Amino acid sequence: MPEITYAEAIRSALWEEMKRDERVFIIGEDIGRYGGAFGVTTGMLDEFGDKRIIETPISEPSIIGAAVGAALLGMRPVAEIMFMDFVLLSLDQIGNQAAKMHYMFGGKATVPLVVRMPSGSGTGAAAQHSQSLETLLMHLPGLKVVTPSTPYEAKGLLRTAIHDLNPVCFIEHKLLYKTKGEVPEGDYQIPFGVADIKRAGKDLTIVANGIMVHKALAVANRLADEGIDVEIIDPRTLVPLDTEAIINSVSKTGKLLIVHEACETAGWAGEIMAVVSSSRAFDYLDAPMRRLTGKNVPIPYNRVLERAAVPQEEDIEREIRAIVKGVY
Amino acid sequence: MPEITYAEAIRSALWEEMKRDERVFIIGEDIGRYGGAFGVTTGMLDEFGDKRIIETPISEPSIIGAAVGAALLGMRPVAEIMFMDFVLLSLDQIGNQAAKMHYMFGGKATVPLVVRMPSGSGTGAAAQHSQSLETLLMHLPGLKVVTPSTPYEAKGLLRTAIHDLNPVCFIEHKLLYKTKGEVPEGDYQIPFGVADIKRAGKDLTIVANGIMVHKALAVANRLADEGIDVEIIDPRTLVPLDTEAIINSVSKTGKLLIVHEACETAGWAGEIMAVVSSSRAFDYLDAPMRRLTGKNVPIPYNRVLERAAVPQEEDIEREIRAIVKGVY
Amino acid sequence: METEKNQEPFLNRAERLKLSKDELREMYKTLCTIRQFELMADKLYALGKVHGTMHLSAGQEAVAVGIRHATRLDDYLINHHRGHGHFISKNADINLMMAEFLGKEAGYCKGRGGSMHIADFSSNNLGANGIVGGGIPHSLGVGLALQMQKRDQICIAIFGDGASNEGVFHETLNMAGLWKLPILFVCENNKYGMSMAVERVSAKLPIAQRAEAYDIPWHYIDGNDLLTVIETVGSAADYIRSGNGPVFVEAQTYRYFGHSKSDRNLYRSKDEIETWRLTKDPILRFKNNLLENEVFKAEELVVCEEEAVKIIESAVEFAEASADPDAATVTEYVYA
Amino acid sequence: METEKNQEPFLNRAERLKLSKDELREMYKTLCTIRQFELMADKLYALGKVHGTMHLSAGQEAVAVGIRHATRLDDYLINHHRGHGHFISKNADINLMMAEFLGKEAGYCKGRGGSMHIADFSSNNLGANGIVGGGIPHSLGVGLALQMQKRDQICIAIFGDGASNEGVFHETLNMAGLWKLPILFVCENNKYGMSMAVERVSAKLPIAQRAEAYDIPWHYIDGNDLLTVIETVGSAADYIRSGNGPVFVEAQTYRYFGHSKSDRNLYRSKDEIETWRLTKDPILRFKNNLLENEVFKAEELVVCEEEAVKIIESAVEFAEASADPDAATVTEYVYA
Ligand SMILES: Cc1ncc(C[n+]2csc(CCOP(=O)(O)OP(=O)(O)O)c2C)c(N)n1
Ligand SMILES: Cc1ncc(C[n+]2csc(CCOP(=O)(O)OP(=O)(O)O)c2C)c(N)n1
Ligand SMILES: [Mg+2]
Ligand SMILES: [Mg+2]
Repeated sequence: MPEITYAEAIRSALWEEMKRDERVFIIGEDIGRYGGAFGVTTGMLDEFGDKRIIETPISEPSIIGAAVGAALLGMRPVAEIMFMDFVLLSLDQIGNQAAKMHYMFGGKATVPLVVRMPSGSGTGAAAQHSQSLETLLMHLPGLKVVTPSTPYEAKGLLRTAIHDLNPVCFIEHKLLYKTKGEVPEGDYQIPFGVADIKRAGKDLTIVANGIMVHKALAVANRLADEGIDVEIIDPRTLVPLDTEAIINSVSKTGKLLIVHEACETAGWAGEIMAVVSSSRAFDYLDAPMRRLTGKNVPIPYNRVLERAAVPQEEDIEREIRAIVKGVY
Repeated sequence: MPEITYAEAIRSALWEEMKRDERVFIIGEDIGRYGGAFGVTTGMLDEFGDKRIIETPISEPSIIGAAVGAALLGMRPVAEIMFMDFVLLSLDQIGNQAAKMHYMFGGKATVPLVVRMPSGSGTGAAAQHSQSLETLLMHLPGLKVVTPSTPYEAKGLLRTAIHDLNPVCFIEHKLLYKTKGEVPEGDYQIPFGVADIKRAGKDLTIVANGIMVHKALAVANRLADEGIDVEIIDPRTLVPLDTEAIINSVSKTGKLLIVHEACETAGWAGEIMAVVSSSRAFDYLDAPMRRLTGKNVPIPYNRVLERAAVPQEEDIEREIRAIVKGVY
Repeated sequence: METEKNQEPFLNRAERLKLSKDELREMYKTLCTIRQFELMADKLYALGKVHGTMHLSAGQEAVAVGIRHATRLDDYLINHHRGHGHFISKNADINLMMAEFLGKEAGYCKGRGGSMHIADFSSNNLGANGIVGGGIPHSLGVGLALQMQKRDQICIAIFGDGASNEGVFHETLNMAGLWKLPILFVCENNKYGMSMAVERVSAKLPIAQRAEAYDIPWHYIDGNDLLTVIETVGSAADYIRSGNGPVFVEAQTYRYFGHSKSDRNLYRSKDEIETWRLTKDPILRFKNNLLENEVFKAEELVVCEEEAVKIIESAVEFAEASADPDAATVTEYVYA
Repeated sequence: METEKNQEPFLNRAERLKLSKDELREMYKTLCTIRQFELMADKLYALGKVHGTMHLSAGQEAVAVGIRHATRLDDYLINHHRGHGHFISKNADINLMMAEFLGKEAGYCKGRGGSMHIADFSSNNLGANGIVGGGIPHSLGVGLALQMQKRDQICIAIFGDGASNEGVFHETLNMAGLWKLPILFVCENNKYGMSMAVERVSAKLPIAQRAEAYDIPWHYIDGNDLLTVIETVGSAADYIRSGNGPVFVEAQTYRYFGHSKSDRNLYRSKDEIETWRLTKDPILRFKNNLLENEVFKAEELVVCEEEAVKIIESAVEFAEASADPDAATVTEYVYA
């Protein structure tokens, strides 16, 4: 299988879906000649023209509003919000409009809409360009929430997202864009609601998403030498959530650590704990469930602080050791 | 002590603070002659005039933006968002601006701003006028989040909010506006981060906010006759959260039920579980932690469905019995 | 206002607009049906039969009927919270509307939406919106889709005076003007956004002049004069349908009832309401035109009025006989 | 554009604007300092010393210097992401700016903000904003506060051409016009919002004409001609300070560097950039004016230029010698 980057994987999903289905179009800021802030749509304007690569003024609420309207008419818009932080400008259109229409109209409207947005810190872009806000979107019923961690998943999940009849928030971690991975040629989709066990293990379950999957994997591989055998579950889609995979894993390992870059307070780690708590896995827990998350701070600019604001490998390692030893 | 309504308590806090401090002003839609959608500011235009009761066009993002600017100049704006659902329109100004300025500017800016907003279902106002979105606000560092359950708390917490130097989201449940309760005359404040034990008990801890405090209380009082002794903790402020009160209570009862009207997925019940999980209380748990929350649905219009969408007394009762019996 | 200049005799105008007698009768009946719907809604509310809020459009009927008549039935409609009139004009099934209003499973939205969210996708009626201005940007997507699908429908986006102060109004007009989208913007100016008189919230009037900043042609018209609405909207629709881009119409009108159920009308005088009712009522004016010009005899119009009453009464019967949704279905329809 | 008509000789104009020789020299030096800051920022970035993004204003200096000169030092400034020039003009401590740019604890925001969030509250500089248009509505609150506090400062709100398409732009202009707030809106039109040429995102130009819809006086000026900026902004500031309400100034200018660090300039031609650099550069034009009119000798200006270089070099020294924040302090400053 060829190795391509995460950004290329996303582009190839967009490209193939636009070839396949003329209802698919892209709408967003600077997605044409500029190719998007992270180069994801590079070359697409030349291929598909400006009727299908629609570059807009800087008007985030109405970009999503426009996508909603088009979706109601049977189109398959893929909207891009340049940085996930700006989703706060569009949240009425996403949360009060797109998410609620199917329900509010008694099942008669469908809003097949994908909103792509880059999340995460690590680029020195500071408080307003670095957030991981997936939890907010999870809390709004009607939305699906996807956080791919590899090129393979990025492509397969984005295709599924475009085929889905609901609004899907597709969250891309910006530090992953240049990471490479194997992606099969040809048509494949990854179903929503199916977690991927990124590493099987018996001592402790880690649930992590996006870039944290990689950090957890690196640590787990190191700790394996010491005989600490970590299982890593990548939910891939946070809504719908593969609760069974998590429950099974925790029932086996008896220990749970959730790792996310999103801020701690009211972050989705709590959701995982709630799921485990009200499941048979609770009885198998032989240690308290733990979370390791972004700190409750706006992301700072300075590199040292920025690193300190979100979980790093050494933090994950420390947490794993603490849980395994039972000393916190 | 005189009995007044929740709405009157809020008005009296606003009134007294405006008398006390000329930096305090109110800004929002239809807050003058109309007195606000729920009548909270009735009479204030006559008393304070239109320079301090500032009625705006329907422009939620800029209402908050204006309040932020005024706060930066040392004023003490109290902004009103007519229904909490519309906070999604203002979330950039609340979450990317107000919440982050103190941090982003290295501690040099302060944004003493209160945003009042009515939440909750029960009035047949359907999907876009009935949400309980406090969890979203909790997840944005820099904000404080207050959900008073009684007139006493509404007044005392609002005064504290106005004195606070940070942006405070003050969430009023609309079904509480007409409820009555004792409120002391004269000056008092209720500190943030101090939970109130609304009922002491030894068998099970319920953490509930806003209107759910009352529902839980009604059930607990009924169940007391059967010898089920429920402790009810009202955090009052979700940020900052009185974790000690919760940990102490759960350490004592060994059982935890969280009740909120907000939707289940990624709702703040998970936050409470995470707090308990990483505390000494975890060792005292003799039953799985449970949550009873709003369903993951947009609030429906029809009364029967609307009732079914959020926890009712019978649901709370059923949950308590299940936990106490250990049969779910 | 453009029409105040228009002194052309009614009959000439009707003829020029090619309005047949049947059409005039039909329009009169629709006007009456809307009014009856709103009166009934108010009555049902007073009787405690309505759980929830509502926004009544009595007084504004000519805007809805005029737009509908001047556009095609398959044109797309995006509506705001005060939408009953537009739905009725667009041939909505009034039984299903009333059932929705009463929150019944048989309603347009199976009782999930209520007055504020009535929609009928099967007839290109994309629904009402509880977020002021929330539907405005949807028109962009509808316009883009119509262009991409190479269809000749237009999108009619209705909103109130108050909504024109939301940010999406500006964003949408800019993109619509820029991309020359097939959108008819109709600002239904009923003088108030809830309690706020337009003068107290708008830096400059009429609202329609805002369209100029986006190179969008605009008209500020007497929305209580049915033929004016038809004439302006008709030519606007032609212009839009021919690919010239959007047009903005502000229709001056007035709402009789309070803003919603909680309104005590403290922000306007009884006098003002009465003056509008007595001297500018859109139905009365149309009726007088029809009678003075002997298009119809009084009895013929009475027939329309009675039919309207019957339609509404039987809708209430239908709705009341319908079942509430089953509580067990509360989690259905969250996802498609 | 208003100034293209203005053929008044430089010296007459300078005299009419009461610009002393010292002031002219000072302004020249500030222009150079800004330019040097931006060149240095670019250099530091190329050297890998900058962790994070930046938006350089080289080419736009006259707008910043002109505004500053035509307003009071204690007027309030709200800035956008491309703010270095405005901060330097407003007498910011360049050492602290540079330290912030390099993320140091000694910086204006203790390294928490970086280029995009420089602020200096002690000098009424309310800071830059990373959200396009995000700062615009803050001007309303500043204006209201100034009115309530009965002070005679004004609020200067700076934003780009692209920002004028955000909803808050409309909302803010409406309220500012309605309430006659003391706000000077300055749209710094550098022809692009990131990659999007203004013509590709605006239904109608100039952007300033949008102010008309809110009854706000507007000017579209050559922002690369320092004296034009001073003249227009000066009279606007007087007008505003006298209680007449807001004024809108659109200053046409051009940015030389890419939008931010990731820009490959694919949306404009080298030619275009070169033409602006060579024929319309604001510093060059001002310099030529000063030399041609023999206000200064070439050597005198060289002194200014050298001083600017030194200021920037010593700022870099200061910044590089400063410490990074301590990782342990990461959770400080979340709450006041
Ligand atoms: C975003 C938002 N803000 C405020 C409201 C509350 N609200 C409902 S209708 C209304 C007035 C709207 O005025 P206008 O647009 O003129 O429509 P009208 O009600 O007069 O028909 C207000 C403030 C809302 N529903 N949505
Ligand atoms: C709300 C928001 N949308 C998009 C961006 C990304 N972005 C940053 S600057 C910029 C262009 C802004 O253009 P303009 O207002 O003309 O300012 P300029 O950069 O040209 O100075 C864009 C799209 C952002 N920071 N914030
Ligand atoms: Mg109105
Ligand atoms: Mg620009």
